[in-house]
Amino acid sequence: MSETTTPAAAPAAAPTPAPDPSGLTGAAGVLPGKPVDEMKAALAAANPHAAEHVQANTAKRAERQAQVTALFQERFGVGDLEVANGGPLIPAARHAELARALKDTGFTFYVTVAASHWPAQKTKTGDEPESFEVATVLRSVGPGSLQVSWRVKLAPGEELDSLAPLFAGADWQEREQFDLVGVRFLGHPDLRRLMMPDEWEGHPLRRDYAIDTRCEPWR
Amino acid sequence: MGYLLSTLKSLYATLRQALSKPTTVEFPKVKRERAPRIRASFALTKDAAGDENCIGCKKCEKVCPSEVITVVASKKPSPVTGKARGYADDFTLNLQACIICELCVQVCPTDAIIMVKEQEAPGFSRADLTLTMDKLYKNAETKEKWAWANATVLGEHQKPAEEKKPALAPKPVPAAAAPTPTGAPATATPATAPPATAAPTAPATAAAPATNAATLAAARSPASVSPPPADEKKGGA
Amino acid sequence: MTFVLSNPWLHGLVFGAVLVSVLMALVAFITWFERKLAGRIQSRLGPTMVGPFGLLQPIADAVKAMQKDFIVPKDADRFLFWLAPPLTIAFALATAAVIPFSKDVLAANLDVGVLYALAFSGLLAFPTWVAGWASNNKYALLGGMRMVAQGISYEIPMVMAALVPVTLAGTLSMQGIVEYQVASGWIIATPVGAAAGLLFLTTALAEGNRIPFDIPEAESELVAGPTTEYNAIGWSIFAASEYAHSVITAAIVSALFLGGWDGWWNLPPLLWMVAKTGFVFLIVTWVRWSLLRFRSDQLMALCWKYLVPGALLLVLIAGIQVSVRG
Amino acid sequence: MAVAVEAVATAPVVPTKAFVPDPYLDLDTYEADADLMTLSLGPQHPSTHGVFRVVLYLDGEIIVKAVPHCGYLHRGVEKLCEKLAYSNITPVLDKNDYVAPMLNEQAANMAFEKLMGIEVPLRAKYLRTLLAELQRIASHLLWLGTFAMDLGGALGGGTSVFMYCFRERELILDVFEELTGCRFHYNTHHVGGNRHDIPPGWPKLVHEALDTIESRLEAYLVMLEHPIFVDRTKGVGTIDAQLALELGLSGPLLRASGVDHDLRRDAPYGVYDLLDVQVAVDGGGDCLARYKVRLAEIRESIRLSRLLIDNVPQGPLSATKPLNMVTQFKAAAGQVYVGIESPRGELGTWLIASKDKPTNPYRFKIRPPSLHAAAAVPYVFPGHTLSDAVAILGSLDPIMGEVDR
Repeated sequence: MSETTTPAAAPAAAPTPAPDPSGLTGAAGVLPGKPVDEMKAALAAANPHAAEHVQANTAKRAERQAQVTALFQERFGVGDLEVANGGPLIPAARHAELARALKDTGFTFYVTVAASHWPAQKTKTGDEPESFEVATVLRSVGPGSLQVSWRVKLAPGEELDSLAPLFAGADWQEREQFDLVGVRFLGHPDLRRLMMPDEWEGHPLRRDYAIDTRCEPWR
Repeated sequence: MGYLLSTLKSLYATLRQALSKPTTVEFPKVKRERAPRIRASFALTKDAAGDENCIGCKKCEKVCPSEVITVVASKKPSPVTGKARGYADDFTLNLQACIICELCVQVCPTDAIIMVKEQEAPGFSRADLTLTMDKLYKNAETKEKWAWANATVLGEHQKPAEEKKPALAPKPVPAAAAPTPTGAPATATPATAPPATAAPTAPATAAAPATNAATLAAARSPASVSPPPADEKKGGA
Repeated sequence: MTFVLSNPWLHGLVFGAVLVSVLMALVAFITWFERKLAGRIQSRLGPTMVGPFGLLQPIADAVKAMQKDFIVPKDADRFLFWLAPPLTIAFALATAAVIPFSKDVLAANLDVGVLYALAFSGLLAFPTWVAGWASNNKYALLGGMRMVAQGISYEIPMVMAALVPVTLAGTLSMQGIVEYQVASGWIIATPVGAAAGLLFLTTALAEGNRIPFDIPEAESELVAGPTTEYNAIGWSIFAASEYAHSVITAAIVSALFLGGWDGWWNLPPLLWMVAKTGFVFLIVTWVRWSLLRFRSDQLMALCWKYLVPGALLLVLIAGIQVSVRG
Repeated sequence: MAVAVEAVATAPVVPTKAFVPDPYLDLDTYEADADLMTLSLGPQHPSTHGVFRVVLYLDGEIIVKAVPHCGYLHRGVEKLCEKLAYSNITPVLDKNDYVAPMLNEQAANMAFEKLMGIEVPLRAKYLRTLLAELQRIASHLLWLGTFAMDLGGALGGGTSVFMYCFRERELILDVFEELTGCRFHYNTHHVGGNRHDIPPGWPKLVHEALDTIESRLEAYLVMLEHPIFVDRTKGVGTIDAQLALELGLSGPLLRASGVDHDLRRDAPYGVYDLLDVQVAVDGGGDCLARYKVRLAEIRESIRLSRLLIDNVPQGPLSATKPLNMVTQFKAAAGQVYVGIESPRGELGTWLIASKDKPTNPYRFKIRPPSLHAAAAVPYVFPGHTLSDAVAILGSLDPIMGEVDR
């Protein structure tokens, strides 16, 4: 264990702190560290294959990326993938078809589904009706693992067909989204609430839920 | 047969562990050595001239994720310098809900609220666990209880690259004049031993917060490899 | 004094009272010893607070257990629920009657001592099952069922392993076996004796459901097996009977295989008997704190596929050895 | 030992057991020898590692159907995070996967930085990778201890291994205490980098801890390589590659089923692109394979940590000014997903920011790897006995704080 520093000798003289063998002087001091290129050289020496992995990743990922953009381009007529915005908007009817196509091109790993509630609001471009947005993320497995995501905009009460028949992992995630945000999934084997008790009414993660709590939700 | 052989091996393994020294200590009698950076409880500091550091800006109240700090502030003439400045009339910190995330210490502009190394602060009633203002100031009495971090030191650790000025020669602090409460962040010595109370002489760690800023800046500059010996300026005592 | 010794009723009564009180004190000490040993094995201190080196810890536990309220679950079978703990401790202590502590110091010098001891230790499965059945809790029921399955199936190899010293010594009386070992060397020294001793110890572990055979009260599966619904004095009686049973089995093992009170350097025979029992109990506890647990079907497979044929083989060899020796 | 993905993934799914587990089995169509016994494993049960309830339908002692119920530890973290500013979310997230808090902080802060377009300096990325590897060791050690206790019982050999693992994990917690001051909930990551820089004596401390762990690990692993342990775990709870991928299992569970996938090597973040991460893959898919994979990961993390602690680069620790206002970090509108490799699998954050409230996330969805481990229970339990169920649940290692959020 480290021991704290030894107390100063004489208060009058400038107490030079005795060098603390554990080097944890007052623990505010900082490890200077090595220059960056020296660090990179040391790591490269210890990890010969690191560069190989990076090339393999970039090559495989570029190939997968090309497949995905091609898929979106031809079958869904979607130009850019709007990665900054979480993926292109896909009509609700073609949601399962896209998932099936992506699974065939190698995106076999089901990552997550995230539903969000967008209440009606008046924006500059005219007032938007209330809507729900369901984003789904899939990932390809192995070197060059790439994640692809797309979004579907739903009117309140509209149902989205479930991915549970395709991916068994989607079962619980979709149940959680139904429980917390209230988006129903068509064809889901047993759509019950996952977190809340079954007789709970209301969906907690909606923007209009529990606004009147003690602490106003938006500080 | 395999069962018997590996049973003997397991027995041998436990025998070796049984013969080695146990790692637990009898806790109440023997205290375990904690790290210098341990974050346990809180304290409010006073500056060199004995004036309260806290100016009642309520930044800590806003930043606290679990909303345990409540501050009642007002403008009053300062008993030491006579000028009117902000003071906290009532500062309560409810330790029951505090998650020790150290954000209040970080955002405090005048290094008023700091953490102390006190190992554990057991409370036998809810009132014990609500740190009122006098408890907070009493916590700051003995210097070696101070933890390592206050806003300046934490700020030093997180200073982004471009603002890294070379290590300034530390501005000699005139013993008499009290540094202005805001205090220039880089070099002012925010807190030294209060002259009024017969505080024990400042052991090395006590001076640590004062010299840390300088040694840190020095240590940070790539040129110097080993931190320089503690600079000549000592907190006035 | 002689009148007491001569009248069988009074003899049994006095000796029984002495034996039970000594055993219960021993059990108290053993709980402390086991917790200290387990602590050392797990590189921690074990009880240190209560009394010097934590020696008064068992008394503290006993007092804590006594002053708690004996809760009976709602629609449990009240009479059976209350009956199970006393029955367990009775059967566990009953086997102590035949243990030869020294030349003439034993409670009952039955000439069917071995049979009596095995019968009572075999009976232990019954009250545990009663506890499991009466406490109206699914985990307890499962634990009780497992206890019956394990208790009965491990009874057979245990009896056969005990048959080896009986055939070698030619008598069923414990005192007789010890005298045979005094005359012609400990049974553990002979190869067949050693194998039988090891087998007897393993089955004794299973009988007292100690690790690695503690399937009935497997904490991580069945919460606490048949003793789930018991608290306070009920549970501590179950724990005491488990410790008492393993001490007495250690005593039987040392009597049958390690030569009972036979020892050199003319130390008092009683001291030898206690030392051997302590040594065997140390091994049992040491095994307990370093092995994992079987699954119940593996347990049965081990018993019927390996232990029973092995025991039969040993009895055969012992028989041949005796007949050859003439 | 890495098995090529294509070979395994396309292998035909042959029901290995005569008893094909059907999670949505309709009980009255199932003709049982005796009438079924419903047994509720949890929510208050010694081996459910947290508040998790599985209703088991037992035919004799064989499980016919398992219906898990979670949500007992649901604290509404996602709703709370919608109220908190970006700087305040980190301390709340420490409590999600309370066995590996460093990884929770890292995942969330990486998502904030990606959304706000902040580039973290090299030293901060380096320190984050090092802390992640140390935390992986501590998390796997805790799993090893609780797994041994599940198989060995609370008053037996299992507890000895549990105590040893906790004694080793203590060393890592002390190392974190030297750096951040807290043993468990550190709040040491913040948007743009880390908050606590490395004290000068730290590398020596880390080396001591790693050497002690490595030497002691060999000492008591002999207690686990015991035929009883192998009997209890071999062929128990087998998940083949196809089912593992479909279920969305990730991390050690996926690699134990033979799929060679590790985000640290396949989608490197932080300083992992400079490192050559040896990914341990075992085609068994049963509890023993999961044990072997996690053990190999402990050794791999020890190797990586030793390498990293010796070459800490110079430079600043944070790209943003130290926090002085709660509304210091603002995010433009956008949605982003970032996934990192936590000891339990892919821990991701789906973050939505909106223009009208830039200081708080609009929607903050956390992708917990343990949710998929818990969701695998109805696919794996049927066909096993009750004691196997406990072993499988121990090997799947769901952390309820993360599942329920």
